[in-house]
Amino acid sequence: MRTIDHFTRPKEYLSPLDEYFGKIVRQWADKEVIPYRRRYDEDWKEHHLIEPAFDKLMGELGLQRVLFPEDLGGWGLGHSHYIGTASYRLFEEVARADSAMAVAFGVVFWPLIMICNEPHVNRRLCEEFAPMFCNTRKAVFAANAMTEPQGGADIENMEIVQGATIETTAVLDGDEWVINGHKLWPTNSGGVCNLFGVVCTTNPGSRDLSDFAFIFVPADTSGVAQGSPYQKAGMAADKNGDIWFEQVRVPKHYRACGPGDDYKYFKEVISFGNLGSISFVSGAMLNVFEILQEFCGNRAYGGRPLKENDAVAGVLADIVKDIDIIRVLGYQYARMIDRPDLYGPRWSDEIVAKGRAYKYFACDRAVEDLGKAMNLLESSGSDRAWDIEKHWRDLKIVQLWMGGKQLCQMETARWYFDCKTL
Amino acid sequence: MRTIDHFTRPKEYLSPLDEYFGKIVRQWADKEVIPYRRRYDEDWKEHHLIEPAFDKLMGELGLQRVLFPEDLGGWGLGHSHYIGTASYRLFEEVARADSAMAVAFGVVFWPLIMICNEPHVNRRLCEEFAPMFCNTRKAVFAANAMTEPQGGADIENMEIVQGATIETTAVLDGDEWVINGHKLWPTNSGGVCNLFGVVCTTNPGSRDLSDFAFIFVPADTSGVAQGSPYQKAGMAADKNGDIWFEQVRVPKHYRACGPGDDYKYFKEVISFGNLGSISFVSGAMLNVFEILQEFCGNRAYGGRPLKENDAVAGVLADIVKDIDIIRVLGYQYARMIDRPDLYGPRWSDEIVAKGRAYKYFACDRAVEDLGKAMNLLESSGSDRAWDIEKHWRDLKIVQLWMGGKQLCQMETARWYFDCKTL
Amino acid sequence: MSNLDLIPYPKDMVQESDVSLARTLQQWAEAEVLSKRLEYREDYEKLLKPAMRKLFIDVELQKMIWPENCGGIGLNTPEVARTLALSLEQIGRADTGIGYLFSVTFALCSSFAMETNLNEELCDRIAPLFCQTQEIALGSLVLPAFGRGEHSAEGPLFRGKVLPARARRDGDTWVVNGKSLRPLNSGADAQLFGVFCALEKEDEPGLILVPGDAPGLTRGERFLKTGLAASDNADIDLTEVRVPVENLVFRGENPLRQILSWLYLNSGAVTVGSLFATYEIMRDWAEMRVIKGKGSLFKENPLTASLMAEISHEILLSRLLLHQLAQMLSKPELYRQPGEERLYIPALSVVSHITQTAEKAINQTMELMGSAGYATEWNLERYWRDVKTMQVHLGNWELNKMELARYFFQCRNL
Amino acid sequence: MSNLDLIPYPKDMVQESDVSLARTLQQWAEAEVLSKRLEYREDYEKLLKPAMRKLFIDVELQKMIWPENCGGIGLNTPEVARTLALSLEQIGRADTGIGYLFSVTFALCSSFAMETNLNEELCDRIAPLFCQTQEIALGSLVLPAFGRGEHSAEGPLFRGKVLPARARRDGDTWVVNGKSLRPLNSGADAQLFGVFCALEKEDEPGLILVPGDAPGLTRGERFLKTGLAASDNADIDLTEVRVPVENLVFRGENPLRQILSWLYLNSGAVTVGSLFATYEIMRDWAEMRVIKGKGSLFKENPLTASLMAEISHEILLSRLLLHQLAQMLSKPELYRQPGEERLYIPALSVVSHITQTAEKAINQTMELMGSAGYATEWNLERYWRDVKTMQVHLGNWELNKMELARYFFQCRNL
Repeated sequence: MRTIDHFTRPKEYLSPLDEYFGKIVRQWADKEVIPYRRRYDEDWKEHHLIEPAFDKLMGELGLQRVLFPEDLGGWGLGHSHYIGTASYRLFEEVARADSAMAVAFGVVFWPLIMICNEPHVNRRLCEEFAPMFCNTRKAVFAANAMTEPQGGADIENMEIVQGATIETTAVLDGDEWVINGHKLWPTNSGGVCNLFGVVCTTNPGSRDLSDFAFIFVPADTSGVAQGSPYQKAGMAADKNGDIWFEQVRVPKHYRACGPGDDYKYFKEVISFGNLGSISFVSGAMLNVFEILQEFCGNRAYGGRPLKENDAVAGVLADIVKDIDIIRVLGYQYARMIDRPDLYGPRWSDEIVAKGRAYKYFACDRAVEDLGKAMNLLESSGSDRAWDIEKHWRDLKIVQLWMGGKQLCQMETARWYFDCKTL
Repeated sequence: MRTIDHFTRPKEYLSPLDEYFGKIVRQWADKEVIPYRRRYDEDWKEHHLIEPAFDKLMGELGLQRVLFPEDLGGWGLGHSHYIGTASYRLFEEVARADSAMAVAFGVVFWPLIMICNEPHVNRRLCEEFAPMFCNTRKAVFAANAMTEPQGGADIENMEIVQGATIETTAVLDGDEWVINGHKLWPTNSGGVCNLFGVVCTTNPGSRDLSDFAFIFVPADTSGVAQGSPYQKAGMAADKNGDIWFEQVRVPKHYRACGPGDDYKYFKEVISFGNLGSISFVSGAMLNVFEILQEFCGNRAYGGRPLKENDAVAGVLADIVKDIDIIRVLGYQYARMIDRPDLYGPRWSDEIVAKGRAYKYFACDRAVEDLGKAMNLLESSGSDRAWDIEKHWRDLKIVQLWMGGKQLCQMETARWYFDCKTL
Repeated sequence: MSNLDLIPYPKDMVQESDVSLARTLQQWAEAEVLSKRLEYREDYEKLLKPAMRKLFIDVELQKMIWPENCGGIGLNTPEVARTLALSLEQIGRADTGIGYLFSVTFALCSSFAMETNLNEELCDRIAPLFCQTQEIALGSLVLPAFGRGEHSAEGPLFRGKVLPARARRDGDTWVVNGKSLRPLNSGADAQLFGVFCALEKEDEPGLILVPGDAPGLTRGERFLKTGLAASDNADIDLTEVRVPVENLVFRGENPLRQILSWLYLNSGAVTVGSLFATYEIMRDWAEMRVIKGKGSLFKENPLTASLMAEISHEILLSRLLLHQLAQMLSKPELYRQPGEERLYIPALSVVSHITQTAEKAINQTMELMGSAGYATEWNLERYWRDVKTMQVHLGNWELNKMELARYFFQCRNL
Repeated sequence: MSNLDLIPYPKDMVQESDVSLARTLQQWAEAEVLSKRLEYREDYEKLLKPAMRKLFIDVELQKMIWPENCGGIGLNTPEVARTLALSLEQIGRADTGIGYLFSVTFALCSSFAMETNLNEELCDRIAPLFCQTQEIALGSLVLPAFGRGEHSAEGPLFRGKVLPARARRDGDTWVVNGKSLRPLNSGADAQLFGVFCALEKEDEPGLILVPGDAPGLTRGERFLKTGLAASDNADIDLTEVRVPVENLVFRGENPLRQILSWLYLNSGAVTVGSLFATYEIMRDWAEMRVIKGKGSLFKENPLTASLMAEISHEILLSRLLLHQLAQMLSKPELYRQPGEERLYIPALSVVSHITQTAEKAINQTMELMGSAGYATEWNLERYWRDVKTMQVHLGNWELNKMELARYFFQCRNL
């Protein structure tokens, strides 16, 4: 009998933490999430059921600390040579149970990448923010406030827009930044966020990349307001809402890397975003494999298990083939992130573009395969009871975020074909 | 300006011979093949144009020797830990120019795998056959005579058929095998073959795997007859025809590995067949990228290069994304073949099944992408002059051989879902 | 202006009465559902029942198929196919689930209320449930299902599947038994179930009508599902349920095919309607959305325009196919009876194409809209969940294709 | 027995005369092409010309559209659409290339020989080329093409593309110039070219008829291509070619759309015919092929049956769409003139669906047949090459979709 561990992974790439991470998170998933997840959709606003599971994972198991340096209570992933492959395994195992929890957990690292990763560690900010995540047994959430009402994912479409459409402003007043603006949709907003990384401009309309600023704002700073969460097709464990910044004042040194570098290393954030997205897809799809094994092994057509019908088996083959390929691809990309010495910096246009390409491939395959899987199950395919419809709703969201497919296509074409005007 | 070398390869997997192989074969391709390949289709029967190019590659550059041990004039690839990745690079570069030449060249190794590869080196047969390939500057061809009139690719569908459908018989008479049977379609038949590896049975109808036999038959042995080549949609450089074996006598020790092992290691042959197929696809598709760069860069729509039209760029993105993924996947599979210590034996059901899965993925993507590429070029897409239609015809054949998609699906499903009756 | 008139349909096939009914339903859709979405955003389900009441009772849709002498409208000739196509487009545009409930109800009743197979005794007895009431009346079907483990324990197979219930003859009643049956819809509140049963001592299975209030029929918990909120579905148990012998509407495969042919036409029309809604949502988005910073309108970007064109292209083709099928169903003299393979196969083919195309088309529209695609606020995601749910209820495509294979290649052992 | 009657088409739309012509063409297809494939296996092209002669001359197909007073058959009213759909199915079934040559020729002549836009003077002058000859007569089109590098050098753009030639008025003649023009077909042997030209001192481009023997018209080398062997194509050069002013058939976009609408209908029908051939080849294969060792027939395996069903399903749908389009073209009073967007867009949509579906369907059929799929012996690979070649000649789908986007979303700057 095969298990999800039979799907291919490049053995030589696995991180020293791989086995340990895999073990503790899978136990957590099987015990704390999978038995309850069918009731998560109705819990989208309150998180009565969801919050305790987060506390276990992030606070008690302490996985929200991993990026920070060891001497600050972290696990030193930020300066390791296996941040990509190690987080991939973490996210994959969480996503197997619930990809919304995986993204909420993963996004905790998203702004911290700007200050915890070599070669651009901002020691002062690490020291300042580490305690918030390391000295607690409760889940603590961070978020990247990027998207704005007018532009959708324009802000991620750096190549073209170059920050010119950013309307959230940061003005230096003495040694404080004064931030004003309105952001939408970030993961871990809707009231749960503790620390924001805010994408803003020091000079509205400017295409000068040194005006692009990434500034940290603790959620309890006066002038910060979070709206209530939006209702969505899925991903109940991930809250998204509006955030308003009105005359918000933070210390000057809360700017992550400084003029130019904020822009440069923000592209590393995009790379990690794509890596995460791929890992969420493979994790959820591994669970889909488990579900298909059970359904097609125990339901009969013509008196034989469904899986023994050649036509059904053909579809099953198409699905596991994709899962295996997505996983290989995800680990290859994680390795490219782990080894800039071999593949170039994580923020290079090449790494960003290839991440986009792999991400939209993984999402497209998953959405199509989930549609086929639901159809194989007939009416059970749309029952909450089988969980496939859950993964279908959740992974659709992964496909749509971060600018969606079209932005991925444009960045892929732009890099490979040197397009100038896309 | 990007080149085909910008497509991802796992850097840590590359063989010590990678650069050298890449360099000499690419020179050969650009000089000896690409300028002439548009006339290959009319040369399908005679090979007036094609044969000299083969002699250069296989005889003069000596690449037909690589599998044999060094002391027999070979390059020792058979006992190396990089046979997979090294051959992948070789085949990819040849296929970039002409995938039919890549398969004809690759299949030279196919039967030799049975006797040149650790841990089942048959030293006596290596010594006997090495001179045929190593002491000449002419191209020398080998072929696997597998397919039979009645069963199509049944013979490759080992799991189910277990050799029971093989009608080509080998009867031991003293120290000689007496072989009778009729084979179809092998690459490098149609008159060009020098050495056959013949799949036959020592006990017709038996499902006892020790009755499955793989026996070498030099093409000039009396009783061996090759028919003239078939006319096909493409792949003019690869001749396929009928082969008749009538009372053909070869020494007893020409059986590759012996009862049981012939069957066992023949599955390794399948694995290499799938590895080769993937490499042919990625090689040809790399050339498609070069062609698209040229066409979409120099043809204009609305006064701007085609590649600057967002809708066209979307299709271009879909295509390069697939090429990059196929290549990553191909090298991962090559590595799995190189490192049985990490991934298990090359003849294991897992390696065979995953090879099938990757192969049908690669072929399906390529056929669809080539259809899109031809459509992008409008009427130029069907012109011989642009070579895209050539790759389209050739890769379609790669998709169809070795049992085609359905067999790949069944073996994938069978392995992942423990199906018993597919 | 919704611009739906840009999507052609075969005008020479429909009558003025069809067009005017469609216009009425379009008004209903806009007044009762589309315009109220915003106000009910937080609890969309609350608007469903009132809207359904308007449609089923006030517009009298639930009387449609019944003969006039039973208090119905008497639209029970084959020509109703064209009426259904145009009408259900509008209902599906408003809400897929409401359209689906009507589709199944009509298909069930078509087995005995159509002119071609009119069973007056049954009509007289059943019609009041639908025609003499101020309550919404729903019909539902219980069809063969996958077996569990070895089928030997589960009685005879029908086309590879297990019959959901068994019936034995006892004097002038049928006694029906079956555990945890999964109806296509409305297990929690349907007034009439058509249950496909194994008939004791007979070779052929048959469809038996079981009223929702029949003693021995118990309804399980309403369960959660992806879409079709209008359908309160639940498993049902039948324990020694007794119904008059006449409730056995038919035996064998062809009559079942007839029900399915009508269900396929209706579901296809509902899906095309949902695609209309998709098109309208996409238009709104494309008109107001700006990309690449200010200035460039979403619809003027070649890539997004290309995808929008692809989607509209598929909608156009689906509508043409839908009305072609309606035309075929409306003329049995030319195209055979819906129970015959010659008509059943095109019906299966068309509805499969439409529902599969719709899944893809709505998926792509969501891609165009980014987070607005999955935000409840924009309504699109509901059509996406609804259409997919309806599609899976039409059956596993791989297994449905076995029917096509038998037809096109005379396969015998599939 | 080919079992093609298993694939339905809208019977209520066609007249008996259409059916009988189709029957004649079916006989031609079987006698002149299908049955001769084996004997001509090594050199299939050799059978093309004789078969075409039979079709164009003996069956008089090349007289079809011409008015009777010009020696033609006079099938030049919109109703001919339904005739074309049924007839070209049979021609395409025999050979895609022959069907394509007829398709383009008819479409070109439709611009001045249809009752709705009859130009008697032109008909009198051109008809003899087709009606008073014992030679095969072919028409061809030269349409706007991609620019090379900067278009500034290449004159005005038409819908983003470059006009292939320029014409200046000189008294009562047009003087046409253009270098290395790529016709849709038959550059090496067509008797009549329709060249879409930039007209000096005019804003709108126009279509000018250039006879194949016009002084100043030179034909390049016949070039090699993937398919459509029946078309001997070559680039042509026009150097100071003089034609009467009346040869300017029309100016502007709508008349071009009309030509294309007819071309789309015809190409769609030819493709459906090629799909019929695919279906027949697949049936033969499925009947004789055994898999998994002896005993189990190919068509009885659920996986292969599923794929065979998928393919047949697509063929069925394509045929329904084709005849729906024919119906729309045949009734301009209900569906507008073919030159109007309201009809042109559905035509583009339908032919794009059919040709894209056909590519996929034939691809899948080849997959079923393994090496027989690409062996010339089994004939399938030729339909695969032919259909794909015809498809790419209908234009880049991404750019064609811009037309759909303008129609459905009123885009202005695409």
